[in-house]
Amino acid sequence: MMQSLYDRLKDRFNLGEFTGRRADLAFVTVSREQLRPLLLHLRDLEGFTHLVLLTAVDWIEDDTFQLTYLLNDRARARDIGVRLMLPRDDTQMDSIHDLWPTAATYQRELREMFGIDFPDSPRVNEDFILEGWVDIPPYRREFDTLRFARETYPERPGRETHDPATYMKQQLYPDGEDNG
Amino acid sequence: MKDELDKRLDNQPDGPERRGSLKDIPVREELLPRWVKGPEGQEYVVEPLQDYFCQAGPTVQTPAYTRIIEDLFNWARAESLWILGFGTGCGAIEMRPLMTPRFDAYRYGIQWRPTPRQANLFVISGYLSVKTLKRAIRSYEQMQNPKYVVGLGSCTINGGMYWDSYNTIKRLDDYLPVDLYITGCMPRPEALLQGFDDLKKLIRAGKAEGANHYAEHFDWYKANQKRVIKDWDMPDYSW
Amino acid sequence: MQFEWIMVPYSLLTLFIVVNYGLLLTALMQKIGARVGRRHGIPIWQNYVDLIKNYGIRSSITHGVMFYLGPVFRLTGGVGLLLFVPTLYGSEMFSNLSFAGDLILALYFIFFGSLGMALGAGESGHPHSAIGVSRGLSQVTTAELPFALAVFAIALQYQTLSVTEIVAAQQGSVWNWTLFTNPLAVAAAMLSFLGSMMRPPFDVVLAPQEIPIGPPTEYHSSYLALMQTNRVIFPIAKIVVYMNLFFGGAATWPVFFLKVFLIYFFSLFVGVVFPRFRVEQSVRWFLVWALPLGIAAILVV
Amino acid sequence: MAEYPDRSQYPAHLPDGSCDIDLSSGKYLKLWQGPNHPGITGNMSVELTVCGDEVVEGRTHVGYLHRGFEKLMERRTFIQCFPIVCRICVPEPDFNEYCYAAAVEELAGVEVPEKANWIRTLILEMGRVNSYLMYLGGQAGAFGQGVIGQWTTYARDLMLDRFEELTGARIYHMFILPGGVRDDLPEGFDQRMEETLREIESTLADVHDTMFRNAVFKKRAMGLGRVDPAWVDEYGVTGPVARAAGVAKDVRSDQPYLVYRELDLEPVIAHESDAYARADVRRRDLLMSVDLIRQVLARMPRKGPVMATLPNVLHWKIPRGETYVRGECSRGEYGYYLVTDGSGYPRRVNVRGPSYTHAMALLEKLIVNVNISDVAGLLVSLHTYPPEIER
Repeated sequence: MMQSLYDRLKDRFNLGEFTGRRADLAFVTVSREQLRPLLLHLRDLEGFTHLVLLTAVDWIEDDTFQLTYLLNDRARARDIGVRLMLPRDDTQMDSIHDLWPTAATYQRELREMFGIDFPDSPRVNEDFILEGWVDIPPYRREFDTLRFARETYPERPGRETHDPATYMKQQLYPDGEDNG
Repeated sequence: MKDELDKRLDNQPDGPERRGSLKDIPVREELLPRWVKGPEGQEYVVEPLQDYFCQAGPTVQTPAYTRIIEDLFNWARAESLWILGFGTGCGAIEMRPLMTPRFDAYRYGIQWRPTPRQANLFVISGYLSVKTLKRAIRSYEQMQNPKYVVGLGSCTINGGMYWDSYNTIKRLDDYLPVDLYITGCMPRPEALLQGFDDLKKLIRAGKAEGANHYAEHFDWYKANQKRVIKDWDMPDYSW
Repeated sequence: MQFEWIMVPYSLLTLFIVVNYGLLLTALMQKIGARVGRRHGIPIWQNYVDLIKNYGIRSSITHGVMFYLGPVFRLTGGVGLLLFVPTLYGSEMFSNLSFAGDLILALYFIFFGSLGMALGAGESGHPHSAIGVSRGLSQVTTAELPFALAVFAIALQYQTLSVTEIVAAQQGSVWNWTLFTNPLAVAAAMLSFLGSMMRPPFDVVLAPQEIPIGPPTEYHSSYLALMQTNRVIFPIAKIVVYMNLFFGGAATWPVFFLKVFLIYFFSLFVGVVFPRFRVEQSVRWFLVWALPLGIAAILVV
Repeated sequence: MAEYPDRSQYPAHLPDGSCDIDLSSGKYLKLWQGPNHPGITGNMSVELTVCGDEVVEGRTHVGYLHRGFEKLMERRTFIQCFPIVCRICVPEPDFNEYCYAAAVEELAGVEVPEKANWIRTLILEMGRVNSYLMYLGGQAGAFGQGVIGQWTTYARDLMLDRFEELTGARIYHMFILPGGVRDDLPEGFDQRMEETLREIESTLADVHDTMFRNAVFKKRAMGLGRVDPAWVDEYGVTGPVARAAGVAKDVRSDQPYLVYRELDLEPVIAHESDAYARADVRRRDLLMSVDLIRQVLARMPRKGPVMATLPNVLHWKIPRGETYVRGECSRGEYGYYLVTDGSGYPRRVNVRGPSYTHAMALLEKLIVNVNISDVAGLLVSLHTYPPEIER
């Protein structure tokens, strides 16, 4: 089902990598210029009327952010995830709040948690979740939450932590032989 | 609890240096000084932080009565715990069973008050994010002496599940004077009832003087609070 | 009848009995309400403990002079109402100062507390207080309207404004009660009674889910304790007025306790499973249902 | 007596709210509902600008419960993530466990035994019953009808007993883990469940009489917060809110997961789309859940394993991929978007909670022109749980 949709879309849009995940779920990569027409096409002609979520993945090794726009077509019970690769040094993206008003909330969160800017989105610069945040956006991979927590919030002495793997090894093989 | 706190106060931990601000946090607009036009056309300057709030800190309120009256009051305080209706974390979900047929804490003189002015027990129900901590401090300060704080769940004690989270505090007693902790994730209503029972014993014995402790070590608490709350845009003490 | 000094200790004794009865009665009502929710509810002495605790709070802050006076006014309203109507009919000891006051004074005292509260709560500067006060005043006003009409109706009926004489006219038999001689007036007054008891469906003034908790939001410690004291005196004083006007008064304490309990229970019984009206809905309700009854009562007389 | 602040110059501005509407005109008032407010659903706040009794503008503020789950999960192994996911949504934690487990299983290619799927369905429906019971009490409480909350919490306690019997915990069950479920049903569970269900049904009958047929409740709830069916797509509305607007949106029948394909269910819909219709849809949905629990217990296989064999979870690496798994929780569509990169840790987890759209964009749209008294009722009628907005 998703393959035939891809074949149809391929003729009209310049699409990138296609990943079929399940019979009713597939992901497709698209370029920045093509995103808006593609979303419009999916929404108005293919029946993907429900914006399920909009989020980002930080591929820090490749120096890119992946934006995922997940759309759902309820009538035909299928989903498509539209991927968009955004270079990490140019984190500006076009807002889609005029297609789905609810996208403004997602974009506000992305602005705060990843530092991806959506210039025209309403109230995008307002605090959403964090308040008085002084560090880099916390969902970026290079932000180390453990270090931040250690430096900011004093710990109560006496707390023990174990690395599960070594701890299990000690429990199971107290003599040090590891057959696994 | 108090002894342990005093010990810690003696050897003040040199907390980690405050991290340098990567971005400056502007003072909220409504807190900036501004000109206001009165109803008859006169203009005057309003400095919200100066004009709207009392700048004085809290004072130690000593029991001024004779021993026997103080004992009577302590008994009354113990038997009439009014919890502030502020569910700060997920522990709030066990509050409803606590006040309903199965557990019915009303039997023990426990009830909710929706405003901090009338409450005398603040139950911190679970982890506190920094944003909530700010509100919790203000709510706590608006309560009247004597007031008690109960920390609910492992996450108020040492961070619990969220020990490595960038947004939750790890030790509640750094920021508010805690009288009692109830462990668990999440603590069962029975545990809460037991905890309240123990709190009552503390109060009756006159040992729950958290509010005075807060007033005595006000600077220490404020320093701790300000270390975490980076955008401190409120008066130091909320009356 | 003239004022004599012995009336002062007698009145204080009345006050003492009423306060204690009120403390127990409100707790009992809460327990009955809790039973509907399948709970045991608070211990019967809980109100005493709360009162002691609130007087024992060490610190308190103020927002100005009226903030002090609000609870004082309110308490004055309750105590005054109680003292200027005869608590027990025909009793030398418990007629209080009723020779000096008449029905109009009682009506005035019923309103006096709310006005004092409005001034005090307004001073506290809390928006919830202000909203609660404006709601409270509009609702109390419309709720008092049928009551005032009912009072006029029975004043016309008995050709007197003196509470004592009205009670006297109802003695003899149960059938002499206003309840049976002028049922329309009683119906109007009882509907108005519901509106002034701050119980659902007419408790929008306090409304903890919306404006926690209305006028008393900023009140605490001794202020709150004063208001709590009033909260046990005022309903009973009001019920005493109702009892005297409509239910034949009471000649002995046991009858008094029973009648007060039953009238109080009426408001609980109606309200316990109801949600609350919004303020404009309750105003409309009083105007549509209670007011015509009151007018009809006057017309019938 | 403490000194008190000088309030002689108290201006029309209150210091606790910004004023982009010209507050100094004296016509408007900023009013914060929450976070320290009993009329708010959990720890969030709504900043209201009111004119008289009417709300001119409302803005939702969240983040008071933010713990950074999505970040924390990036530094926990797949099995370590499992105990923390349920903390995302307190009143109905099982959906987190299910969605997370299903996403991990799909990417790792683990086949779940059939019996585990039945038990999972059972747990999810039990959680739905809990959540709805809590909602009914909250909805009545928001209009001042406290006694309903007492009754439903009592019924919920009974269901929590069943949870405790099955999983050992009242709130956080941690029962559905990647690969299956932790344990089989205890002996005699069916019978005790049947007793509980009967008790819940009789409570619901009482609730129906005292709440849904109550003139005051009807007067307050009818016509409050109408959702236009056109907004369902625009604002990402799902679950009972959408179904009350006449859109039969229910993941259980649209894209059946677990064993819903084998159960008889029909999405409950209504058309009035106001607070009353939403409450009624939830009440009927609750009855359907009760029925589904009975169906599951009657039809589920009694033999077989409840757990698939997993590789050593301490060294469990999942190949690169991404997926989205959804389920229908009591508030709407709950989903997990999971991205893996071939290591032992999730690359990215994104939780799609239904409150995210309901409490933010939709609420801000609905709240305009609502009476202050009805704000709490409107909020509750959207059935939002703030922790799933901010995670």
